[in-house]
Amino acid sequence: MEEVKLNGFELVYKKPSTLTETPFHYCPGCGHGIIHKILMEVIEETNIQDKVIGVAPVGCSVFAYNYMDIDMQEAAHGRASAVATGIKRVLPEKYVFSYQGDGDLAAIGTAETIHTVNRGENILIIFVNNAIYGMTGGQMAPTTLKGQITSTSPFGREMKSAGYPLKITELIAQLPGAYFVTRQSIHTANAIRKLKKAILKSFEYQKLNSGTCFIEVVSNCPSGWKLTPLESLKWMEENMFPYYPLGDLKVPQN
Amino acid sequence: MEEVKLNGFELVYKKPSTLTETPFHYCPGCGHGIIHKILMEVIEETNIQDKVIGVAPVGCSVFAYNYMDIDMQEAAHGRASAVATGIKRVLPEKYVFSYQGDGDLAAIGTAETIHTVNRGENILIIFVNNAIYGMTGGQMAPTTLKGQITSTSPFGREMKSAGYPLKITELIAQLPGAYFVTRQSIHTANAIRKLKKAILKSFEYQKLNSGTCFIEVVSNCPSGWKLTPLESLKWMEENMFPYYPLGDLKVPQN
Amino acid sequence: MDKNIQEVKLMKGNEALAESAIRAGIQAYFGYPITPQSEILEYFSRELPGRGKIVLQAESELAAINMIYGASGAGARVMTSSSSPGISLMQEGISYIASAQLPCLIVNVNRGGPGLGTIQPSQGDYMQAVKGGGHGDYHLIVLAPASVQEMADFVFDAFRLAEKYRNPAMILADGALGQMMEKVILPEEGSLPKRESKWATTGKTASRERNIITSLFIEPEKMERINFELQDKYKKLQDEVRFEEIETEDAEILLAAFGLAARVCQKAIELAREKGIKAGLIRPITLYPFPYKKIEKLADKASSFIVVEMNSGQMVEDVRLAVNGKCPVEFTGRMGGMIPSPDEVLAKIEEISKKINSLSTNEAGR
Amino acid sequence: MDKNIQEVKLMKGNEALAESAIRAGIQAYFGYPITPQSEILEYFSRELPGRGKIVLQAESELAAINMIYGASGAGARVMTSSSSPGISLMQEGISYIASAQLPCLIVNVNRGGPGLGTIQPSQGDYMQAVKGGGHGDYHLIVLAPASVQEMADFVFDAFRLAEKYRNPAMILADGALGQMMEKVILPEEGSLPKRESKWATTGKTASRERNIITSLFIEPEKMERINFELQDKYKKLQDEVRFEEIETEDAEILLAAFGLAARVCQKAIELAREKGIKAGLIRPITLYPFPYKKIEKLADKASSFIVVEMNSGQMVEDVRLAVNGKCPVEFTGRMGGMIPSPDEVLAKIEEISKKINSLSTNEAGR
Amino acid sequence: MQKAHEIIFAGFGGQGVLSMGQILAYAAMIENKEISWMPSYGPEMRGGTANCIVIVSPEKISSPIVNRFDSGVLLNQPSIEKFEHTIKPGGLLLYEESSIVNPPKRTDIEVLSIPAILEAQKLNKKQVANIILLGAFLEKRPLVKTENIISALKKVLPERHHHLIPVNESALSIGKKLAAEEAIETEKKK
Amino acid sequence: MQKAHEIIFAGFGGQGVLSMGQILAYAAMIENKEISWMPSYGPEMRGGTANCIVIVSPEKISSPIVNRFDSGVLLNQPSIEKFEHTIKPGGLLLYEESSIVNPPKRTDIEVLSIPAILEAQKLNKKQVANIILLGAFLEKRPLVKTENIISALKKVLPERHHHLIPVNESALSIGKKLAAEEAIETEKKK
Amino acid sequence: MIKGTVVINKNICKGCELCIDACPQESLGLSGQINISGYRFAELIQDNCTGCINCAIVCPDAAITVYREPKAKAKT
Amino acid sequence: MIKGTVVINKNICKGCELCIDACPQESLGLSGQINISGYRFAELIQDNCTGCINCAIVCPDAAITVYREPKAKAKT
Ligand SMILES: Cc1ncc(C[n+]2csc(CCOP(=O)(O)OP(=O)(O)O)c2C)c(N)n1
Ligand SMILES: Cc1ncc(C[n+]2csc(CCOP(=O)(O)OP(=O)(O)O)c2C)c(N)n1
Ligand code: SF4
Ligand code: SF4
Ligand code: SF4
Ligand code: SF4
Ligand code: SF4
Ligand code: SF4
Ligand SMILES: [Mg+2]
Ligand SMILES: [Mg+2]
Repeated sequence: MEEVKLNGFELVYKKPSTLTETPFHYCPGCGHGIIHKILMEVIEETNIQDKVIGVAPVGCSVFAYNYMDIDMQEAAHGRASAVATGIKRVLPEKYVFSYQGDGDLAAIGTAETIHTVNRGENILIIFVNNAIYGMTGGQMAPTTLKGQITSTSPFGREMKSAGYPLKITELIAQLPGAYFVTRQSIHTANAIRKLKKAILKSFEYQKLNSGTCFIEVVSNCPSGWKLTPLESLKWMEENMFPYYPLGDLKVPQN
Repeated sequence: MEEVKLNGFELVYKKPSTLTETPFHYCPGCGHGIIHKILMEVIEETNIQDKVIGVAPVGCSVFAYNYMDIDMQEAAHGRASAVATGIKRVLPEKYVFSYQGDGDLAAIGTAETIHTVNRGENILIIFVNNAIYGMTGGQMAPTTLKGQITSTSPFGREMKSAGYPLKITELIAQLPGAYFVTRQSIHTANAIRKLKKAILKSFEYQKLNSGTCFIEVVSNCPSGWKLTPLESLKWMEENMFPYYPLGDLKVPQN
Repeated sequence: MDKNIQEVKLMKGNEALAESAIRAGIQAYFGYPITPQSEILEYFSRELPGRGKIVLQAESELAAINMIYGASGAGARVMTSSSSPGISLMQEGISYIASAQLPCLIVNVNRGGPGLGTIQPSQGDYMQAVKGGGHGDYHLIVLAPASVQEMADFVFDAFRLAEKYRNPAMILADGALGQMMEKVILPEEGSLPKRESKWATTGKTASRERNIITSLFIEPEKMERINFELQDKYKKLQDEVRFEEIETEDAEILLAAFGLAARVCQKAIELAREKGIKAGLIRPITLYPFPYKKIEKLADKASSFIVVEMNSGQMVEDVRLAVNGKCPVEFTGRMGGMIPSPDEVLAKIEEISKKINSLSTNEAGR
Repeated sequence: MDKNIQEVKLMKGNEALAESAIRAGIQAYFGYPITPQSEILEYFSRELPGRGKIVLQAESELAAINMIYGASGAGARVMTSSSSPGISLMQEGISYIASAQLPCLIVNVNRGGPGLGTIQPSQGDYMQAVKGGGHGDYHLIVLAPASVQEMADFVFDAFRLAEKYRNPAMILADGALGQMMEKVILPEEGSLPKRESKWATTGKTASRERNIITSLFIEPEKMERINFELQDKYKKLQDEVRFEEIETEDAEILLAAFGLAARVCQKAIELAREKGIKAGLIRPITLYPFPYKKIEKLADKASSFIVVEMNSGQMVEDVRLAVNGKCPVEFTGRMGGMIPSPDEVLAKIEEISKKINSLSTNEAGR
Repeated sequence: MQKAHEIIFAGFGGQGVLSMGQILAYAAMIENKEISWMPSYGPEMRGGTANCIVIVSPEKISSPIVNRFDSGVLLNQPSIEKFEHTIKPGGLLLYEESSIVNPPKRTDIEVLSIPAILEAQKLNKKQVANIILLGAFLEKRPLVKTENIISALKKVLPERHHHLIPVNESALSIGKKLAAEEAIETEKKK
Repeated sequence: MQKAHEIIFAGFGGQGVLSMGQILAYAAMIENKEISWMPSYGPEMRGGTANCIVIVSPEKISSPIVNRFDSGVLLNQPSIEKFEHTIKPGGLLLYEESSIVNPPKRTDIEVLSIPAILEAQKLNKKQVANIILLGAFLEKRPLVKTENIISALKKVLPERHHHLIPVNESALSIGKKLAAEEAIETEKKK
Repeated sequence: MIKGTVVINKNICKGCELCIDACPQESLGLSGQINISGYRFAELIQDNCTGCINCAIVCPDAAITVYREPKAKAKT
Repeated sequence: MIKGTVVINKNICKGCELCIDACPQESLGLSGQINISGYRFAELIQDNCTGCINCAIVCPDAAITVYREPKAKAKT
């Protein structure tokens, strides 16, 4: 990082240059902001800004391209991994990632997600699981927990009719096309440092052309959950981690 | 079975009455015919002809309703399980099954398949895996084996680009909504007897309203494989069984 | 339920539509969230389970429309709803439903397109709705409400027509009609007769042949017969044409508009008449069947039509087909989520009226 | 490669189209099998890998069209192909591609619908192709070949137009054109200039701003501006109108038909002229942009139009819009996979010609 | 009043601007007036500002969305930036004092600054600030009778909050008082 | 010949009916005639019967699909049922003898029965039965020169099968001979 | 040993030979004739059928009906 | 102990308090004022910042810049 001085003090952290000046439109305390920032830190530190193409989903992060100062495409709802496949196949030398929410990746996009990984497309899929449809106002997601109240599960998610919270990452880890599969979160500075490492690794792995890297980030949605940001992190730890345990699900064999 | 005499001999086997008089249009030795027949034997023996609704896929078995003498719906390609969901939800007292090929269930229908089972819809899904797209002339299916030659993998299925043979039944077995998941085949009389038992059980389980029953049938496609019927069974045993091992993947816990 | 008392309520269009559907006796709703109509799914999620009816948030619009296929084929009164991109995803399923002749209701709360576009109100899906967005020769019955009251009322009309003709029906609304609150008197529960479909797949009893729901007819001769059936049905449907006329009797300039745009036109007409311009409005209520005959008649008296739409000019083609050259057909509209203001429409009216007068004076001059 | 020698070949329409696409330098094909066009994917599966190009059998048409979005957005010359039901599944993606203004080729080898229908040849998807099957105000560039030769040639035209106007192009063929063999001279490899798209997402170099491919413009004002851009483009496209005229100079009765139907009409015209009836044919080659002006002119001289289609009468609306009441516009056609025979068309010609003559004699009588 | 009155209510989410509009709409309904209430709607996460357009009219309402307003009730700075210029000449602009750094500058409309939040804190019920503003608005533009606002409140508030009706009533009258005084003030200034 | 000649080839899949048509089409192409070859296509599994329509014409061909034919070459019973009545009066119907139980009954067309399979077995090359029939057809309807059929074969057959050209040549001439004799036979019968 | 026999519907048989392969008694074979669909069809070639119904179970076209000598009778 | 300090961009801060919670030194708090977006924003409330950058890492709006006294200087 270049040396900037503030009355003799050294700069030790500043917003990455790979983020634009546009302030995030996200609600206060939303994990999307944290993940965007960390992702762009990695892009900056690995110097691949000119070699990376990102795919934004339809979801709260639909505007990701307003913030990430890289070439990006905005995909149809659920099709981000298909769009990423199209890009990577014609630009095999470039780094390609998709950034998707749980509704996008695990509901409407289920087929594209599974087949993209099954083909072992050499891309990184970042899966932001906040157990709800944030953008559309807090409806039930495939990852919504048992009994969790949302605008479309007003009496709490009920298995008999709405089905079970879908652990799609566990399914993904089964596919031979998956090279690195991990579940991380953003509830503490250290968790965020771990997430950053996972992203860093994934871009290194992408050079190897040996399969898909898949990072689930258990995240929050204060607005959808109707909690303050701090409450939301607590709720996440108490309710989401037990069902979506953090850690690596599949690590490269060699 | 009613007593019919042939010069003093007793009838011990005849085509089930739940099959219409229309001869199958299937190619010689095709497993679809065997599976249709066995399925209709179960319907006949359990006396549920008036309580069962079947869903035919788009695939060679698209004409199933010409042969099965029960109420049926013909679904759009890949959507049979969604159609079955629609039927079962409004007719919860009836027995509902979908009958789908590998292209239908594991390619274009992946999302519907996974979410139908994840919701634990109380239906039976019969998944006929012949590792190829039969109806359209022998193209590669998600289940096509490594190196297998098809009209769209003329040099043999190659992982780097086409991805890996998809063991969707193994994924299905992971879902809490799945109640009974098994893989059977049709290569011998005994295998067919086992398959029949599995179908019988599945209809019994459907009364319990405790989740989806899923039966994969490893089957053949002499035409698509460009083999004689007998060769096709041999090829199936030698090549498909090792990758798609027969047996129960999930049995009811109780 | 005091719901049945004819009391005036203040409701959002989306919620009035949903409550009306409950009163129309729907047995199941299958849908997927999308702005600006998620309130429909949310309303059902609150209200249906308690009444022993089915509400299911599908994994996608694609799944939802095929659940509709199954449920309607099984004899149930069912509906789905979405907005533009979601409706596009349903096109294959809609073509299947039309071909298999399954009655159901599909609601499109139109937003600005193309693509992801914007979530603001639009009428950009007119062509998709009336000319068939899916493959093959089929038509939906399409009703276009222009108020919260009609959002509620047309649910009953849609089911009545859909079940009478064994044809899918669509209510084509827009984001504003879905989101806004207006006064509404809801239709009475139970006032719509139960659906009866002997052809439905409910289990083959000994007393009848098996029932089959399909859209596959591999021999082209057979497929053509099915198509003739459909075309006959569409001819019969012409009897169901509905429209609203406002001050058309003496109108020199006739506005043609549907849905929200028609309301803007109504205001514009008042303003025009204040300025002494004889303007009137024809509002197609059924977009399919389209009131060709009526408009053709009106064209005999009018000196010009002005079609006003919240799109690039889609219904204008149907108006031109009806007018068939008898008089000029002008167009004005806004796109991508914008709503024309009464003043904009007035300006167009004045422009055209000047044209007409100058023409007539010229003629007088000769 | 001897491929480049201008030799006459005998090829299936589907394969001629695929080979032509290779010569047009496509970098990738994404598709999913469906009759009657699977030969396209199969041909590419044999030919592309050896040439270091991409052929990918997607998990569905839905995935395929979105792969096209990504690949075209990344600057590559790409195409997909399918038949009616598969094309319906692509409608959301097509609307996105049109909105994001991504050049690409989509081939629809039309089969009989609606629904699963039949796999026999049809023109039932005309409306979907030209009026927008997806949501919002957009148009595809639509080319309609009528021979195996044109199946090959139009691939080059489609890419040229698509890339010139940053707009998706469609080749609307039918099952017969795809399956039949005819003589064909394939276009020369390398005769189409490389695609250049400075706006493509290829990695943001220091020397430029980042490139973004999107169809989302949440403020309606912005979305409307995008729509104006699109509408301007569609106006410009009118310069690209193409059609074929056959014996129109002295024609009393003008047939209008596209694709395979036009070939049937050609035969019918010969038969009619043998019987002394002055018949001619206008064949739109670009279905969008549609030759309105040309047909309007022709309407001045002709006493009647007869539109002949392999559907219930879809293009007939565009012909009526062009003729705008100047003379009657009749229709005859077959549906659901049936092809009209020259004799059927001749019969219609004779019927109309009688009508006309009786009229004129009546007038003479006065 | 014989013609339609078109009002924009705008502020931060959570300041109760949507319900202000709804209460007015309900009251107008009780008086058998024609009404439309059109909320701004957008992707959830854009949060921040919210607004609604309310039209009260003796006759059928054409477009529920208009771009120029007879009155504006604005609760934050962004709303001032966005809507000050949309008020018709001779129209009314009410704004919440404490939230505004740069007050409106127009002179061709009546501009009133109401310390609603301050007054609400005095009632130690911050939530009624919007009702105070509504009161102030009605003082200047008596579109509906006060008693109907109260009955409207009964409709809008869930049963369990009906004990809040009294404090809302006082909020209303405070608002009216403030508006009356403010008006005189501004007169004096001239 | 000045007008288009429309032929239907039909039989079981595997009897080589599609290639018969293709070979004729190639030969016609060599002679710079206009041609169209239209195969029946359907869901794979319906298997069984296959057919193709070949049109050879001096001028541009309009519809590649016609319902009435100048000639028919039919290799199995179902094809007879399906196509016998579609031959134009005065037309030609050739069929493979051994496969047919109920032969055609029409008298307004020329009907020839050719023991192609039998003769092919004599050549012990069952696969050339279709070429024998093609030869027979060309004897009756010389649409193209025999040498061009040979060159067409070279085009259609993959290199590795070119050693089969000779046997195909003899098959052709056998067909021609059979047709000639058969014709005389039928004459006699009258 | 129990005696049985089978009746094969030659018109719908497709000659796939699965029954022939499945028969423990090798009682079945393909006929030299072809049926209306052009298939050689299966037929009994020995009188040693035991009525085990294996052939009927594996027949994809449900073309086989199986009969068996009644136990009673067998004993005598 | 190393001395550090932070600069918070009050205009983009949304007052989510994640930084406040993440600060081991409890150096941060919410201001009484609100910014143009109507949010109370975070600010330094004690001069005990060690420049550990935790706050900056957790900040969803990348509103925080962190500085630290150079080691060298610290030693003297
Ligand atoms: C085809 C289609 N269906 C539905 C929508 C509406 N929609 C937009 S975002 C979204 C879900 C967002 O949830 P998620 O993917 O979890 O992202 P989040 O906002 O929670 O980050 C939906 C249903 C759409 N835009 N397109
Ligand atoms: C939307 C759509 N895409 C493609 C097709 C074409 N199609 C028909 S069946 C089929 C696949 C059949 O394979 P499978 O499901 O394995 O069934 P099988 O024939 O092998 O039994 C395809 C791709 C279609 N009818 N509809
Ligand atoms: S709605 Fe939820 S996910 Fe979306 S920005 Fe707000 S907090 Fe984040
Ligand atoms: S194509 Fe294959 S799957 Fe289809 S009927 Fe023939 S053998 Fe069976
Ligand atoms: S019943 Fe058993 S023994 Fe008899 S033929 Fe069949 S398989 Fe052979
Ligand atoms: S199994 Fe059935 S179809 Fe196959 S040969 Fe035997 S009888 Fe014929
Ligand atoms: S840098 Fe560390 S110590 Fe300083 S304010 Fe931030 S978190 Fe607290
Ligand atoms: S974390 Fe960032 S946004 Fe949140 S309060 Fe601290 S500085 Fe403000
Ligand atoms: Mg989410
Ligand atoms: Mg298959």
